[in-house]
Formats: sequence, structure tokens, C-alpha cells
Amino acid sequence: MDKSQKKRSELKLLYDMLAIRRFEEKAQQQYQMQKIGGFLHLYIGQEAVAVGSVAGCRPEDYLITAYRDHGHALARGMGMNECMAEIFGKATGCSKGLGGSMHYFDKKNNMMGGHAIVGGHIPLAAGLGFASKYRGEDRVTLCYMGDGAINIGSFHEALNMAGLWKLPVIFVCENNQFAMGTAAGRSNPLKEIVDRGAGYAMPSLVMDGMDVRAVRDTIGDVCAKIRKSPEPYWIECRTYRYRGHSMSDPATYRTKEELEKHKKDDPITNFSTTLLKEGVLTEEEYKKMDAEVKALAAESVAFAESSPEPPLEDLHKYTLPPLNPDYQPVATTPEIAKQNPFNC
Amino acid sequence: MDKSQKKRSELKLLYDMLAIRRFEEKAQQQYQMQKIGGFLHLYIGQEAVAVGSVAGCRPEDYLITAYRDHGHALARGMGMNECMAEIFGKATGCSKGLGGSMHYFDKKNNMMGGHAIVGGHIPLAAGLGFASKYRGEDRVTLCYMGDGAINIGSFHEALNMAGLWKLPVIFVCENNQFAMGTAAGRSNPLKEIVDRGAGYAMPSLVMDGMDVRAVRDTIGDVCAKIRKSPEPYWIECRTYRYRGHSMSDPATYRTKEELEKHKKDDPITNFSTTLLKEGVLTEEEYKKMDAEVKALAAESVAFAESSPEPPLEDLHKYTLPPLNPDYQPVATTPEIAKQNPFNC
Amino acid sequence: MTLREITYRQALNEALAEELERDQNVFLMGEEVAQYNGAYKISQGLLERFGPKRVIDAPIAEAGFAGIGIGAAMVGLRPIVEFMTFSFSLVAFDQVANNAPNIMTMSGGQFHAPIVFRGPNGPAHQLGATHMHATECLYANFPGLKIVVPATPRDAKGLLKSAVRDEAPVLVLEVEMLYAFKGMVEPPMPEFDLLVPIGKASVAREGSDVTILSYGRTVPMALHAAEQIEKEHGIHAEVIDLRSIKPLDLETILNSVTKTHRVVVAEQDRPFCGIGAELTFQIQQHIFDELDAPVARVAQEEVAVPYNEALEHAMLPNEEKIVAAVRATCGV
Amino acid sequence: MTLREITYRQALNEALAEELERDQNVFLMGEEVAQYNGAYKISQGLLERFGPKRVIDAPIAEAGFAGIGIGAAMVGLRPIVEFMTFSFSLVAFDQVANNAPNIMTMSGGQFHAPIVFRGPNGPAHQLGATHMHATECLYANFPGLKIVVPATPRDAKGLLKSAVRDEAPVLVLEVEMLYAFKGMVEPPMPEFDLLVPIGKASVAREGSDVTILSYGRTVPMALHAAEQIEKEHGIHAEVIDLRSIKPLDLETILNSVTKTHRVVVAEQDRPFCGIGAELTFQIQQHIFDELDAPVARVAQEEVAVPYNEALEHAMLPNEEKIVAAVRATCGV
Ligand SMILES: Cc1ncc(C[n+]2csc(CCOP(=O)(O)OP(=O)(O)O)c2C)c(N)n1
Ligand SMILES: Cc1ncc(C[n+]2csc(CCOP(=O)(O)OP(=O)(O)O)c2C)c(N)n1
Ligand SMILES: [Mg+2]
Ligand SMILES: [Mg+2]
Repeated sequence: MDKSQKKRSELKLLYDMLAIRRFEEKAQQQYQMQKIGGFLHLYIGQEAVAVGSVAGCRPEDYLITAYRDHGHALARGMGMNECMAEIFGKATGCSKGLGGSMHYFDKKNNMMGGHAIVGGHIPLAAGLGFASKYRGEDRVTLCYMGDGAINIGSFHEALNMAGLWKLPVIFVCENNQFAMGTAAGRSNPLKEIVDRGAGYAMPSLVMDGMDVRAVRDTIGDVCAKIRKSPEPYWIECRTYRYRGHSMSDPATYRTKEELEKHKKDDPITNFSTTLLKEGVLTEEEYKKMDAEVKALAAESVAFAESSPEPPLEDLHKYTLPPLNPDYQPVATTPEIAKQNPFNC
Repeated sequence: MDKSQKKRSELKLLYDMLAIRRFEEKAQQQYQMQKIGGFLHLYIGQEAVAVGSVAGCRPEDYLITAYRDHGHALARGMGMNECMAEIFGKATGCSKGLGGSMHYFDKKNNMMGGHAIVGGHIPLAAGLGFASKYRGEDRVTLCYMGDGAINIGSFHEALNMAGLWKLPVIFVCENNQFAMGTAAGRSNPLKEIVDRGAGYAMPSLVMDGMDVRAVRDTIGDVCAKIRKSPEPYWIECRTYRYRGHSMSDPATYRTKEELEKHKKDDPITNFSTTLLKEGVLTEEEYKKMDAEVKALAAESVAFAESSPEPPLEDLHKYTLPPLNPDYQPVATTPEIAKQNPFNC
Repeated sequence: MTLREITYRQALNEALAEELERDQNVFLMGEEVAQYNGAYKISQGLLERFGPKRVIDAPIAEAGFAGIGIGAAMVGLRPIVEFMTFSFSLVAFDQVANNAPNIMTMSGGQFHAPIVFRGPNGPAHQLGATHMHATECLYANFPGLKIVVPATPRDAKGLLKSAVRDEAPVLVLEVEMLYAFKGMVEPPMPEFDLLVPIGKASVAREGSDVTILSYGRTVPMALHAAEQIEKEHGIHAEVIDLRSIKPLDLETILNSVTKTHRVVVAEQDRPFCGIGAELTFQIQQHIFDELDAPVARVAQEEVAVPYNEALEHAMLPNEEKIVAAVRATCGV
Repeated sequence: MTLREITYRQALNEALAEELERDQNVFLMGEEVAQYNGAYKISQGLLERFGPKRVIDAPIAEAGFAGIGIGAAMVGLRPIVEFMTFSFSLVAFDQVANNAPNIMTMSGGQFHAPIVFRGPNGPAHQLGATHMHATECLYANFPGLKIVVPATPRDAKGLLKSAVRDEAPVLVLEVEMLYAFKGMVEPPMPEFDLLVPIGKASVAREGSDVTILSYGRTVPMALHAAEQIEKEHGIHAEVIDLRSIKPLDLETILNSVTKTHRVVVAEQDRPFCGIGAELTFQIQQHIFDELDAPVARVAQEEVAVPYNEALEHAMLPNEEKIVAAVRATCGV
């Protein structure tokens, strides 16, 4: 990578984090205006994790996560328009308005979904890794989960099999300190979440989820290792969510001071400050960038609002996929029909 | 304990192991004569685990295990008659002939059952420990499971919560090397099964499951610790099953040599030889003991055969327990009946 | 005795408080039930009042804490296990359906599991395909479970309290969409110990021309539909609130149908092998000759729940669909 | 084309072998399917023939490997996941019922999961309360799943092969009690590619007086009952083998009932919200006026399965119960 490429890629990290934040601020506002229904889980504060890890892997690597999925989707290259339209339930949404905030999917970007049952996607992630290994591809699967998800059975079963079969999956625990109102220390007996990897003999790391470069580099290193010789990794990524668990949560289980302390370690402020210091970025450029993503976020609302609803006639369209053309059912042959299979 | 008490208690260990073995040999024979239906999982080879651990705890401590439960039941003081009658499906069986081989229960002996869904009983064990702690009792719960059971979700969830809440439960993994035909190394990525405890920050031990004294002493020590200050333990207990997984399994997945090697480490032969050497036991006494348990096993078949079937009229008796007398349902009062709750 | 108007949520909260107060063996366990006061605030104030031994926050491990409840119940505690929603009980399915109700048979009657599983169940609003399962027909298939679905604040309180007193494992399937709904309820303990019997339906509205069998979320829909159909078509619909799915109050149902000869089932669950199918079987089995028209059912459409609001509305049961079914059944 | 007589077990084995042979994307995963050749020997010889990449022993982790299958299916593999029995699928319930069928809706049609879940299901012999669950009515409640229950070797082979080719998640619910049962089947591939269509019932025996709707384990029972009732009472019973629980072949069912006007459902599952309830609803909904008597059902008794053989026999459906139900329905 030459210097200008490097600069571009660093600026893109900042841009992507900023885009996620502005997108979600807009989504939050729209939710408060009751333009959006259901649940809305914001990623604000955790942007460095999605952006850094996506930057550390390749576009063909699979991404799969839980319901707090806007960050991963946008980092992966999905557009704000299709993302905003999805939470508006519109036909132009990334999941045609049928999935909602918790279910952002994008086949072309190998975004294998947000998934709403805690832990339920972790076996799917192992399945993606299984498929890559089965086919002899050097694809990696990045599977994100929360600190609360490490206590459920499907987590255990998936990590055990991934470890046993050496599947090329990076399990990233986004330890944002809370599962809803439950501080991580109240849901597991571990000193540190990274210790859980020991039960699966899995190479395990901690990474700083507020430092986008650190995330990118760690994921990059691990991906490189896995591509050479497939095996799963367990990574605890320390981060913090600024908002409540979902829009209905006032987050009274933590103090203002605690929140403020973490906000001081903001991944966007941190990184923009660094880039400013390093002379990669000017205040001017930053403002322009911010204005740009804000405009895009605002546009996405206009796009979503003016988009059509999914047609009512499509209600039954996505329940059963059409039959495969190579499937040729055979009717009972007369010879067989004459048989008396149960001897009566 | 004075010397003669000690002698008696050591002889009882031998007696109990021998009783289990002769009982199961008889059961096996009856199965082959088609007097017993369903599944029959024999414990032969593993007797030191149940006998030693029961000897190491108190009668009020809860025992709970999987479907390979004859050993635990007999060690716990259940009679051969009720145990044999159970697999004959008779009304005199420990579970009235309704449970069968996989479901030996005995309330008065705190035998909380054999359980047939792999791992399904492990949360129940945590629940028993929870109840003891809730009530401030110093009871311990011993929860046995196979090496195959450590890979299922319910294992994980139960151990996590037991660790988190410091429940007084000893989780004993009877590592008999195989889950059906799957060697333990083919079902988990661990070097040693004892390592799984690290994922729950749980004190973890290995014990030799072929040495009844070692088992008794280890369990005794751990129980003493837990009674003082409740917390769960993870114990890998190395043992071996001589028979197939169940009666239908010819166990072709292992060599004769492997089996013979393990039989040389037989818990009963080992211990009787030791006792002989130590002068605690004479050849004569051993023969008498063996004759006695053989006779009891034979008698138990006669008992089972001559016992009545559970009455057909009882088919519906055990589906719903009768209402509690302190439950006094109240019919709708007229005042309430006049309300129009949905404003129509 | 002075009645008070309280919400369904408050009624559940009172029931929990009264039972926790009455019996030291009763405890409440579930995700966010303690410090957070419940995801839906059903357990508001209970941690403060009863302390962390009796009101316990569990990790996200439904199978695990359901099983812990069953184990504790086997030795005499009276656990109330909250599923944040019954959709999440699907990961605990084996514990709820295969352990809790079978312990009694498998142990030859020595043990049983007096446990309550409770939480919101069935359709909510725009939560998507995985979060809105109506589980009543799934669990109703398992012998040994009792299942109640309260539709009013009074029933919410009285059925939950009865469930705690029952020796069987009881599922109290609450209706999230009715949590804020108000109704008259007797005063709290010690003045009044409200226990609504499990297994008794109520006639929520009397009528002579057609019977609408409803429960939970569909009770208010059925009542509103009945009003409309009376106004617009002069048809007098009797609305039955099943309250208890298992045991089913067949007597009340058959009495009504014997009078009206026509039935519409308004169920909140999915149709295939759902509650309506079972009701239909039992009605035609017992009083085939009393039926003047086929039993009609209004249920969810046979699709995964879409997020989009209009599609969701189109796939869920609603008032208009009940009105249409009643009209078709009555030929008007 | 020369037919051969093979067992139901062998038929399943052939189906697996042919599909593994045909498509490199097909793999078989489950407990003991490889080295042990299957707990019930359905996968006999497949490891040796296709190697450990295609035939894979899994740890005891049903939810995990069901989910691995779904994930792999989302990106184009064609997994066949064996549950040693479907009773053990209850620990994987959320994956089978909540993940597999919903992926398509949730992703707006971008992904779906062409996966087969197969294994023995329903009553076996003296396995007790937890090991004999007939799961068809549970899974049938979920939109997006297809469910077949073969009763003959030919259907076992042809339906399993069709299931592998189907794009939907398909449950092939086998009948352990029929594994050793023999029947005529077309020659194997490449000579003949036997694909029995999913969603078509078969008329296993023609008759004019009463329709017995059966599937799986109850098909031979129904056929024997029909013979007996003809001999002893001159009643000509038509026996339908549903083969597919979902989609249901309503046309074949309604045609038969329109002819006979009387129905007995012989189902292997539990009654409450079971298959019989659904069949009854649909029949009376569509051809209410054709019914001369209430639909009768023969199902399990409403109890947990007892181990004792006589009690077990008394609680399961059987020939005598079908005969009795037919006689009652026909008034003889
Ligand atoms: C099986 C299951 N149980 C409960 C829930 C409800 N729930 C949704 S998110 C959540 C907390 C998860 O916390 P964590 O894993 O730390 O992720 P975060 O929200 O912090 O990103 C809970 C309990 C669920 N969706 N699925
Ligand atoms: C959830 C579940 N899956 C599969 C089975 C079938 N099964 C019964 S025992 C067994 C092997 C268990 O092995 P292990 O835990 O080592 O115990 P062991 O038999 O060696 O005592 C299996 C796969 C089951 N009973 N439950
Ligand atoms: Mg978290
Ligand atoms: Mg083992």
C-alpha cells in the first residue's frame, strides 16, 4: 500500500464510523417520531468494532451478527438508503421490509444477517465456516455476539464443534459490559470473558474495541493465520454502548459518570484526533466528512419515506422457496400401485 | 471411626461394587432372554465411581445422573428387588414400572433419578443445589454425566449458573472414553476433559474412577469444602465401560486389546486384592460375599417375575398431580361479572 | 369489598407479590426480573421488597434456568420462571415439555414439578418472525402441562396465583398487547385472596346466534366484533373466553354451541394443528348434530411474521376477520 | 424395470447413497452416522464409500449441528442432518422451527435453507416418556417447513430423495417400527431416479364406506383394521396414507370423504392439537355437508408414555382401537 492508499483507507475507517453514528442518530430520531416500529438497538459507541474488523478482513469473508446489526451492515458496504428503508418496513429495504432492524441481510456483501434470538446465529456461523472448509475456500467467517450471549447453550455447542473441526471462524464477543441491564459480571463467573475460550482449547485474545486500528490489525492478523491453516479464534473485544439496550431502555442501571467516562474514550473522537495529529486529516476535511454522512443519513430518511410498502400480494411469497427445476417427482407406477406392502 | 468400623466400611465398598456387578450381569442375562424391553445400559466397569462417591457423601446429599443409573441407585441403598422389578416394568419397581432402566428414582434415598436426555438433568442438578442453598442447608448435590454430555447446551448453561451463583454441586464427568461409538477425543477439542472447568472458573480435579478409595476420599474432601462454603466443582473421573453402550451395541469401535487392558484395571479385582493384601478380607469372606450378592441378584429376578403389573386403571394416574388442599379457587363474583372489561 | 381498576400488568405484579409474601418457597427467576424490574416491568418493585434471594436475575440461558426451576420444584420450592417472551422458551423446549411434565410418570409418582412458567406469548407489534410465537398449541400437545391465557386484569391476577398454588407445571401465557389494559379487580391480600380456577372458561358476552370462541389477545377483538355484528346485522354473538387452554372447559363450550349451533374460533396462534383445530375436533365429536354450519377459524396466516406493519396486520387475526367469519358462518 | 424387495432401512440407505453420489454438496451429519454406521444403521457403509468429509460424526449437540446445517445450507450446501431420534430434536427446537423456516422471510428472500432433517420419530417400544415423541404436529405448526412421513420402503426412498432436492427445509420423519419392513422398490440409480412427490397422499386401499386417514406407523395398522372390518362386518374402508403432513394433499382426502361420508383418523401422535384435529378442521370446513358422522380419531392417550409394556400398549394407537372407531363411526 502506498501512502495515499494508506491515507484513503484510514480516512475510510473514520468515514465509516461516522456514517454509522449519523445513520443511527437519524434512526433514533425517526423512532422517537414513531416512524419506526418494533425494536431498535443502537450500536453507538461500538462503531470501531464493526468498522475495524470489516477493514481487517476481505469482502468475501462472511459476516454474521445478532440484532444490533446496523454497524456491521453499513461497515460491510450496505447503503444507508436500503438500511433506513428496512426499518421503515419498505420494499426497498435490504430485507424488503420483512426483516426490520434486527434482520439486515445482504447476499452480495456476504452479510449473513442480523439474528434476533440470542446465540441462535452462532451455530449458523459455524455452518458458514464449515461450508468454506468443505469447499476448500480460504474464506473466514466473522461471528459477532454480545457479552450476554456467551452463557447460552448454542454458543457452547457451536464453539465446541468449531474447535473440534478447526473451522475458520472468528468469534468476536463485543463486550459492551451489559446484556440489557445485566452487567457482564452478573451473568458469568469468569474473571475475564476471554477466559471462556479455554473451555474449547481455542486461541483467545483481548482487543480494544474503542481503537479502530487495533481492531483492524488484530482481525487482519488472525484472518491471515486462519487462511493459512483454518482454526477458530475467540476474541473478547472491549467496548461500550452509549444508548440503552433498545429504544425503550432508559439505562438506569449505570451511572451518568460511568457513561461519561466511556464517552471520553469515544472511538470516533479518538481516531479523528489521532488522524488530525498525524496530519492525515484536517479539521476542514473532518467537517466535510461529517456533513456528507449527515446529508446521506437525512437523504436515507427521505428515501425510506418515499419508498413503496411491500405489496400485500407478496404476503405468501417468502414462506416456501420454489421447487428446484432439477427435481422431477415421479408418480406411483402402476406396477408399484398393485403391490400390497403391508401383506393385507 | 474405630478399626472395626473402618473395616466394615471398606468391606461395604467392595460389597456394593460386587452387588452392582452381579445385579447387572443378571439384568443382562434377563435382557438376552427377552424378559426386559427398551434400552439397557450397563455400568459394569464403572462401579467404583458410584460406590466411592456415595461413600464420600452423606445420605441426605442429592444424587442425579443419566440413564446409566443402576450403579448409583444400588450404591445409594436402593434394593435389588425394586431395581430389577423396575426393568421388568412391574408395579413393585422403584418407579412403579413406569420409568424403566433409564429412570430409577427413590425419594427416600435422595436418588433424584436417572434421566434419558443427554445433559437434560444437569440443569435439574443445579436446581437441587439452588434449593439447598436457598434453604441454607449444607446438602451437596452430586451430578453425574458422561464424557459425551459435556458438549451439549444444557451442560454449559447449568455449569455457568452454578459457577455464577456458587451452588453446592459436584459435577462428576464419568469419562468412560466413549459416547456410544464416539471416542471422547472425537467429540471435543480439549486435551483433557478436566480443562472444560476453566471456562466456568470452576475448581477442577481429575480422579481415578477405577480406584474406589480415591473416589471416596476425593468426593469426601470436596464435600467437606462445599459444606463449609458452597461452590461447584468440576471433576473428571477416568473410568471405562466393559459392555457396549447399550445391549444392542457390539462395541466394534474398540479393539479387544483395549478392552482387555482396561479390564486388568478392574475396580473390583483391584480393591479386593488390596483388601486381601491388607488382611482386611479373606478369600473365604470374598467368596461368601460374592455368593450372597449373586443370590440376591437371582432373588431379585424371582421377585420381579412374581410381581404384579401396574394396574391398567392407573394409566392416567401420574399425568397430573392432585390439587393442593390449600388452593381455594374462587368463582367469578357477580360484581365482576357485570363489568365490561373491553368497553363494549 | 371495593373493587379497584388496575392494569393487567399491575394485576400480574400483585399476584407475584402476594404469592412471594404468602410462601417463602416461592421465588421468581428470569432475565432482568430483578434489578431491571422486568423487561415489561411485570416484576416492578419486587427485588426491593423481597430481596435478591427471592427475585433473581438469570443469565441468558433459558434451558438452564427452566431446568433449575424444575429441579428446585422437585424438592419443594415453588419457582416462578419468567421467559422474557415465550418465543425464547423455544430454546428451553426440552425442559418445559419433556422434563417438567414427565418427571411424575418417570418416577412413578414420587416426584413432580410444581413450577410456573410465565411471560408474554404470541403476537406483539413488529417484532418479526422469531419473536412473536404463540406457543399455546405446541405446549398443549404435551400431557401433564396446564396452560392458561388470561385476557383481563382479574384473570391475570387470579390465574397466576392459582398457577403458583397448583401442583402441576403451569404455563401462564400473558398477552403483551394487553399489559396496559385496565379492569376491575378485588382488593389485594390480606383482604382478598383472588384465585381464579384453572380449567373454567367464562362467558364474556351472552348471545344466541353464534358462538365465538376466543382467548387472550382475541377476546377483546371478539367482543368488539360481536358489538359490530349486532349493530350492523342484528346477530347476537356469544363470546367465550377460554381462559384455560388445558384443561379445556368443554362443558361451557358445548353448552354455548348447543344453544347457538354455529361457531367461529378466534385464535391468536397459527392455524395448522392449532387451538382452533382441537376445539373443532372436540365440538364435532361431542355435538356433531348441533352444528348448523362448519366451524370457522380466524388465526394467523400460514406465513412467517413479516416486519412490515401492513403485512403484519394482514397476517394476524383481527376484528374485521372475525366479523367476516361470523357473517359467513351465519350466512349474512 | 425389475422391482426388488428391500427394507425401509435399506431404502433410506439407498436414498442417502444416491444423493451423496449425485451431488458433491450433499453431506450427512449427525451423532454416530459415520463410524458407527448410524444408531439404527441407516447410514451403513456410507462413511466407507464417501469418506469423512461427506459423512460426519457430530458431538451430542443437536442445536449446534442443526444450526451448522442451516448455516451451510444458506450458502449452497445441501445438508442432511440426522437426529438419532426426533425426540432429541426438542433440544434443537429453536433451530429447526425458528431459524430454518424463517431465514427466507427475514432476509426478504435472499437466503433460504435447503436442508433435510431426518431420523426416527414417534412411538417405538418401551423407551419411556422422553424418547418417543411424535413431533409432526409440533413442527407442522410452523410455516415454511415441509414434513413427510414415509410408511413404505418405496416412499422412504422416494420422499427422502425428493426432500434432498427440495429448496425448503424438509423433515423426513421415519418410523423406527417399520425399519425392518420390506416392500418393492424400483432399481437404484443410475437405472432409476426415484423421486416421490412431496405433498401427494396415496390411496393405500380403496373402499366406499368409510375413510381411514393414516400415516407412518398407523398405515399398516389401518390396513389390517380395514381387512378385519371387511371380513367381520362387510364394511369397505378406504385407507389413505397421507405421506406428506405438510403440504397436505387435501384433494385426495376430500375426494375420498366425499365418497365415503365417514372418517376415522388414525394418527401416531398425541391428540391435543395433533394431526387429527387439523384434518378434522379442514374436512368439515370444506365438505361439512358430506359428513354423515363426526370424524373420529385414534391417537395416543393423553398421558406421558409409561415404560410398562401393557400400559404402553394401552396408551398407543393400535389396530383394535381403529377397528372400534370404525365400527362406532359406521354404527355397527
Ligand atoms: C434466547 C433469547 N433470550 C432472550 C432474548 C432477549 N434479549 C435480547 S437482547 C438481550 C441481551 C443481550 O445482551 P448481549 O448479548 O450482551 O448483547 P448486546 O445487546 O449488549 O449487544 C436479551 C436478553 C433473546 N432475544 N433471545
Ligand atoms: C439430547 C440427546 N441426544 C442423543 C441421545 C442419544 N444418546 C443416548 S446416550 C448417548 C451417548 C452418551 O455418552 P456419554 O455422555 O459419554 O455417556 P455414557 O453412555 O458413556 O455413560 C447418546 C448419543 C440422547 N439420549 N439425548
Ligand atoms: Mg452486551
Ligand atoms: Mg461415555
